[in-house]
Amino acid sequence: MPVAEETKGLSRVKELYQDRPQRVKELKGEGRKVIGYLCIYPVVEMMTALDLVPYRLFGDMREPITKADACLPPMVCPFLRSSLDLALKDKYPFLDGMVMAHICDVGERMAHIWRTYVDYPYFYFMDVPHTTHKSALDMFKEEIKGFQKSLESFTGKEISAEKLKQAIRVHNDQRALVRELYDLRKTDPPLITGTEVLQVMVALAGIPVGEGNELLRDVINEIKQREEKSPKQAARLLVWGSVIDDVSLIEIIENAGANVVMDDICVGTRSHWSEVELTPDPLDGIAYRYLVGIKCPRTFREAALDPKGKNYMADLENRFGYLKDYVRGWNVNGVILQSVRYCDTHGYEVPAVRDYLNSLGLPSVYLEHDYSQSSLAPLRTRIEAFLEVLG
Amino acid sequence: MVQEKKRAINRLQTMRPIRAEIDETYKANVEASKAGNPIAWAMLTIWLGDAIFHAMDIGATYPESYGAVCAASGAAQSYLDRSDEEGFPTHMCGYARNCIGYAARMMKDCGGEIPPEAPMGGMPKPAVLLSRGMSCDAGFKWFQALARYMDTPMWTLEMPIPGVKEGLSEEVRERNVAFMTKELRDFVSFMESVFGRKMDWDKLSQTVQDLEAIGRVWYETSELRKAIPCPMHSRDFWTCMSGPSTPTGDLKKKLKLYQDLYEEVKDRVENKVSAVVQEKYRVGFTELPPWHSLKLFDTLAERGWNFVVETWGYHPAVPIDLTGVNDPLERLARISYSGLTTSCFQGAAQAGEYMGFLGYPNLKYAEEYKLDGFFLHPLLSCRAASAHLWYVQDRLMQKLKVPSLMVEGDIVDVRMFDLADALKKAEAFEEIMDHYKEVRKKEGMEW
Amino acid sequence: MYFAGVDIGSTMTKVVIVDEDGELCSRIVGPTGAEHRRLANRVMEEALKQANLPFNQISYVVATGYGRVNVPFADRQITELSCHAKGVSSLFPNVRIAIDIGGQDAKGMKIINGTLVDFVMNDKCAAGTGRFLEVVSDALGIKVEDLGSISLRSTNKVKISSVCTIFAQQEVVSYLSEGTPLEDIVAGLHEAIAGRVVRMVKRLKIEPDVVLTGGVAKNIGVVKAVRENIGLEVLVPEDPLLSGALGAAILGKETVLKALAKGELIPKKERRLEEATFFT
Amino acid sequence: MAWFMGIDIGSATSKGVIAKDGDLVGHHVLPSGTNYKMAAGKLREELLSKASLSQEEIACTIATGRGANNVLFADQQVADIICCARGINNIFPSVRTVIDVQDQSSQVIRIGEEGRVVNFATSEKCAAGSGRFLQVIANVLRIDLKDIGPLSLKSENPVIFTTGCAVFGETEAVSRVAEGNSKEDILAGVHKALAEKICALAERLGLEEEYAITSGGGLDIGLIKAIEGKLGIQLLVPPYPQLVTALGAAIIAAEKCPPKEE
Repeated sequence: MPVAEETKGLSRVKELYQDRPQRVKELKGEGRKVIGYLCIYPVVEMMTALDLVPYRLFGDMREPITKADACLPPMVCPFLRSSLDLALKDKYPFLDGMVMAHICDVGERMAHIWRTYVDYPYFYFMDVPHTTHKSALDMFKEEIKGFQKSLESFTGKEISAEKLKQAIRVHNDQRALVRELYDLRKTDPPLITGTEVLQVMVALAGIPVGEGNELLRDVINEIKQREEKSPKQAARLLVWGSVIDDVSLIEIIENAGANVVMDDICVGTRSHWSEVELTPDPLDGIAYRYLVGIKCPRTFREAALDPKGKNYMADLENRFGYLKDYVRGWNVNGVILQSVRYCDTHGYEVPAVRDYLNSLGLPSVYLEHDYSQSSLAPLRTRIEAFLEVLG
Repeated sequence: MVQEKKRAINRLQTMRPIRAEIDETYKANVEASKAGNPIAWAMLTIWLGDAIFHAMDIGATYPESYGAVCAASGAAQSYLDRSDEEGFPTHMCGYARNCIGYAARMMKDCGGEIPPEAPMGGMPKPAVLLSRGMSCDAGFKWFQALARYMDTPMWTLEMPIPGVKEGLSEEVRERNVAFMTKELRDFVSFMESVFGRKMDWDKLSQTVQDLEAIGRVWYETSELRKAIPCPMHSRDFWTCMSGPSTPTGDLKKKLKLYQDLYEEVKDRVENKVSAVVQEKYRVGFTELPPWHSLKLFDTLAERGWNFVVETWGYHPAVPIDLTGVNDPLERLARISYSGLTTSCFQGAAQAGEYMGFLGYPNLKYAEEYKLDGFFLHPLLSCRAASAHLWYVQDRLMQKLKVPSLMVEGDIVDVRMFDLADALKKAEAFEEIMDHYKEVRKKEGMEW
Repeated sequence: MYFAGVDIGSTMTKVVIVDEDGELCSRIVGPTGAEHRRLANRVMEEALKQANLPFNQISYVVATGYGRVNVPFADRQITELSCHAKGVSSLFPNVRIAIDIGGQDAKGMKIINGTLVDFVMNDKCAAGTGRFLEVVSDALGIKVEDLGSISLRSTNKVKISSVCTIFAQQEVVSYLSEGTPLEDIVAGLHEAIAGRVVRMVKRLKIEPDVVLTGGVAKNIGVVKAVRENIGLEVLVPEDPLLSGALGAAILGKETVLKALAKGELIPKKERRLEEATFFT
Repeated sequence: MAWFMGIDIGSATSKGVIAKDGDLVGHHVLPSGTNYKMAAGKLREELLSKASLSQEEIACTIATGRGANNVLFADQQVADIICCARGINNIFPSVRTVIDVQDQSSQVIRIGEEGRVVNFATSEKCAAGSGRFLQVIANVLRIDLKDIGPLSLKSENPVIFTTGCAVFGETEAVSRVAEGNSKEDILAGVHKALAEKICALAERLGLEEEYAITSGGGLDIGLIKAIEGKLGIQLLVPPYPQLVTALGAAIIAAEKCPPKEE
């Protein structure tokens, strides 16, 4: 096979997973503008509609945090500290701009710190309400409008409703393809491992949506034709919690003798599950998808009061009902709750989500780590013990 | 009358009735709930929701403030432990863990009654929970978590927090104020449906007026603290700070109490009376103090440390012109939006500061209050009050050559605070303050 | 038939051999430590000598503990949590909550009908593990074994406020320098560790019978403190160090008997005691 | 004629010096043990006999260190940060940044004219990044403390040592050995991890030359090289790194109280 031939499918995924920026660097060379963003609230459709390349920033749990220690305290989310650390170490020379959103306390603070110490031609901070009240949706729509305006003045181009709808369609295509890929995990054993899926998700976050869709199609075809299936395991697990952008943890889980068949994290279902509805005014659909559609504990949801007042179980159903579909659809028999240390939005959630899983009769275990490889190793025993509990 | 020995901190006499008044509200709430009147547990929303409770005759109690009470009285530890047992991660907000532990104890062990050991008479079982989407994630996640223990209706009040640059335009301001006003209106109808009472709009207008009056006096008082020597120590400020932001009790009476406070402080300024024996260092405090170890400030006062200003969240809102704004809800929205977040944005933008209300005010106070240094108190259990402090330390030094002392601790959990270590660092910090006083002089700064 | 359980903890290595009736034929305890860790086979050798058996007579070897992956001659590895649960419930059939305070971790196990159903574990912070007492007794200049009896003399235990073990050590020294009676300090230490562990275990909803194992369980002072913190009777096995290895041996036995019941034969394999190699 | 005494009671060792016009006339180091008061007393005896002086001839004594309040015979207590600054300034007047690696904590101190403290940063609320970490590892590996440095320098590829916690450093060291890593690589790994923590402190303060290292850390060539490598700087090492703070105390004693009248 000639060396020159470009790699496709999973091998391409592995390339992109190993060296995330390689593609945007090329595109940058071709004169495209690259906009970095953190977390999943910045509206990627807007960037796509302006031919900008959205590039999602992650941390690096293999790289010790040093520079960021000078401007972020040790008692905040190590994932965010790591992300800033990489920026301070000038790992993103190819960025033309940066978009951050009010994702959580530290995310909000860090946006301003980032902006102070690392300068880009373009920077936008997007406020995101915490409630899903009607008034919050209206306000958020206006906020997105503001983001659109700022992007337009940065590029000197206008986003026509048609262009925006186009962008929405391609991104929805990607969401549909991701769900198609996830369907391949429903079989027992799953056709694709959790580790591979995560690599795909990470790869997607670093390339233009169109290329991502091509890549997904290749991967899906490859997987469908797979001869050797991943080993059949007793445990079919769902992994819940804060961001996972490195395969280490999933590898530990799968090496311990389990299949990771579903996830509820923001490099997975949270970032791809819900679509943007094509509303007459596209912004309505976008606002709704990002505020209500994305299921992250940073947003407050509560069941409507019934005549007797408030009902905890109804509340749990309203907050976590989507997990039931995951569990049933993917035939999950155990859940691993994991979070980086100092993540408040996930921390407060843990007892409630366990209450809900118990109501479904699903065993779960909660693991906390400080987003460094060394902090993952000790989790092995807990994971193995959990699998022994599952029997 | 308690005859107390001469302390290094010269406390204000007019502070005591205010403290009594604030303590009184705890008892009042307990009695009210015994009498069958609903009591709300509310996060501090800096006026937003509080006025509405008051106008609807619903007593409000503040688990954040109560966290400080439990910490000061030593009762907190058992509630923190209880929260651990309930499965909440230990790195979470000390106030929240204290409250969650308290709720678990009240609902699971005491059948909904106030736990016997609860300090200050305790917080009665709430009829409604008001949380907030501003200033910290705990602000709503914590009350949401309470649903495990009580089927109490809950509302979350939203507060937009734009970036400095993004938030400058009038368009954004008006949009956000309109949003907040709408939020408040929805909250009122929520309350009306939960309690089956109608809002008394006249009373609300009156309440808001009274609050504005108290707020103005409170603001004027804090302006007086710019005097050298500073007449009012942070200890007194902390004792009184919840009054103006929480409209409990008789507001007319409250107004009088704060006017008396103003008069005493003003009198001290005229007679150059200092809040500490001898003001050697003027220090600002950021963010929340170690409620369990307040003796720290007495020891520092003996060394000539005067604490003269505190951070944004507690700093009285700058009064704004509201002529022509008749809707009391809109008035609340404007005061809160300006006071809590954006009033400093103009200055921040000019100074090229992106850390709007959390960063820039420290620079501003350093200049206005002629600070020798800042005491930064990062909380091991609170991201919201800590994430920006390293940055603040850097900006203060870069821009104003004002040094800051960083002492880690916690608002509630005494195990995380090392008094001896703090004092050791403070001693060394005095040399640093002396040094930068010289540096500022060399660079032609005025203090 | 004989079955061996090898429990390689962070500080102690334990081996237990049982026969098919579950009768104890051999029990060996040796220190782990940087070098000893490689010598699981030596300890095994001693165990065989004690039971006076050739290695080939051992039908099944289960390795557990944090060094379990480094036992080359093991047929299977099972986590210490399952093994402790099994071992403890073989000694106390009615156990519902087992607490094991090991050298470098502390575990709480919820057990129903002899099987593990839920657990909590601390291996993040040395405070609340056996190490805590070792490190601090160091500072006191007394043997860990003596801590228990000393603490019983305490009339007014001190409050240890440090969260970090190393700092607790310092706190202890300052107490000593202030002339605080030794027994009150030691009692304070026991309270500190018991408090931490019990707080964690309470997440499992504690109900009787409660059993305490691990080296620390030999310390009467800690047992007392744990009892006070739980408010329930706390049972301690005669040899609290062995429950992990015992459980491992029993789990091995069950595996084999299950297989035999299914009519599967356990292939007699040539057993050799090779040194662990760690370069795989 | 007046002599001044500086007593530094640290968590592991107690150090004392007698100085005259800023010159060391006598010094002594002993383990703090479990009774700081006794350690202080013993220290004074040793110092006096070494310098063959009587207590009356000591014009002033300053105590510092964690156990300072146990030095009953001291005229005053001064924070170790200040003492360390004065001490190093007396030895290397050109030094502007001191990296002080003690048994249980590390601190970086920026110094101005006359050894005034200009800024400082200390390690967090646990023994991470402190000398204790090294001791623990040395115990695990059964190595004498003084051999740590030279051994570590032999390392070809240091193990990645990410946990800073002293007690868990031990666990990690144990498993590293088990994995077959050499003592050299493990020690180098610890040094690397320690250096990272300390350098983070230093970077927070901002660096200003020249640099020196004091306290126990100054005795560990492995750590010194690791820090130098990471920050790209040269560290000056005083003849008795662990005595600098005590010396500073003695110098402050001279500043504070002029010679007693005969």
